[in-house]
Amino acid sequence: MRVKVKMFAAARDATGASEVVVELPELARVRDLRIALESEYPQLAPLLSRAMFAINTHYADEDTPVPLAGEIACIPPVSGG
Amino acid sequence: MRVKVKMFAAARDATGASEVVVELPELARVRDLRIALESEYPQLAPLLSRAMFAINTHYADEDTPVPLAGEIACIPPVSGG
Amino acid sequence: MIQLTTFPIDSDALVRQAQVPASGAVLLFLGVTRQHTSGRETAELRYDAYHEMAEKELAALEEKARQKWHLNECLIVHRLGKVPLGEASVAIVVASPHRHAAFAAGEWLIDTLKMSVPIWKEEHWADGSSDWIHPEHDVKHSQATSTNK
Amino acid sequence: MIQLTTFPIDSDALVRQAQVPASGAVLLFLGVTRQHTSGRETAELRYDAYHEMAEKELAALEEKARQKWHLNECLIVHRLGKVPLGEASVAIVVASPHRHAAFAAGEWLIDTLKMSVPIWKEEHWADGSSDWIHPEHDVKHSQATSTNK
Repeated sequence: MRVKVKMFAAARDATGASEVVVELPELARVRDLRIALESEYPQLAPLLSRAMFAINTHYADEDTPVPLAGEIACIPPVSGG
Repeated sequence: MRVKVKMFAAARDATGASEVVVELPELARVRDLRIALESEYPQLAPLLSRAMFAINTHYADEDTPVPLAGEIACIPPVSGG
Repeated sequence: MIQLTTFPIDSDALVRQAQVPASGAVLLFLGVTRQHTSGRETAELRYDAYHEMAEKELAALEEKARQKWHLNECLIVHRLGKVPLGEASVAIVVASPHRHAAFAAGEWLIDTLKMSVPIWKEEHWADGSSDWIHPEHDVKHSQATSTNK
Repeated sequence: MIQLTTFPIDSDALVRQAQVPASGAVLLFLGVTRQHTSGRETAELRYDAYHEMAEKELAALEEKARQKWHLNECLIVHRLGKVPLGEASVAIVVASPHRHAAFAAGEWLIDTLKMSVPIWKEEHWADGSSDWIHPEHDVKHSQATSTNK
């Protein structure tokens, strides 16, 4: 399956896009998404190791299934305030 | 010696004056002032037991000598803020 | 800067004075006349002070807070006389490079002000009666602590 | 009330909104663009956000603070886009009957906001370079804490 992943801040700068598309096996989980992104965008690796993912605007953990349809986002360490 | 003592808040209401005069022995200390005030103004007793005294705008302790000239004040428990 | 005033406190102006590029954090605390206290209704508060001494004590608090937390700004204003419902009796503004100093200094300043500065509050209740408030705490200063238990 | 805005934050209006007779204590915290950080000079900050999620996270913070400290008011405004030197990137206003709740809630809100709300700061340095700031902390939420060490 192909999923879209929103990119923010340094992750957007590193990929050059506010949204990227990655190919994932069916039933993929967040950990698989992380690996697929790293292999597609090696320049993301340092940030990815510290980033979280959100699915439909909720923080996901590594075991959360990646939905076929839904909003997926890569969340680098936040720095608001 | 006769000294003037400034009165504030409930102490002023109890004595009916913003300044009272009390007769003290020479070399009197704050503890003596407290006793003299209590005997002169029995209605002050409940408040006096919880009041502090200031001499020349500094908090005094019980052993501080009462100066012949100088600004003496009775400070009931404060409630600013 | 410390100030005693009988006029309404302009907290906007105090914040503006403290909000400068050296300060990453600005904190304003307002003590406001509350309508209900333990089930009783307040009509207004009146504050009395031993004016000269209160100014000295406030200045000492400012000095101590500036030293302890390396503040960029420290402003304390206390209103005297009548303070209607919803209006501020006290405003404290502190500014510092980092936020934890601002929170710590602000809370210490209001806590210590309430313990040591010779200012008194008279509650005027909605039922027409009034009471001077004299809380059950010792006036806080080093000599008193050791000798006046 | 929570808000994301690209306009300057009107902190005076926020304080006015919170200063009501039910609240004895009103606290305003402003995070301000600081000119100097660890010896480097900042020209301006720019803030980016995952807008929909940041709004949800901020609303959750407001809800949690209101419940935990029984606040009368809780206002959180974060500015996005360019924030010049000396201007506020974030304003938090809390009002409560007593002051300790206001201090505790205010500090918890800004600490937690900085850990969990998907907003990012880009430092634009006076020398013309720029950096996204990605602090060395885990994003704070319960699942992450248990599974993403």
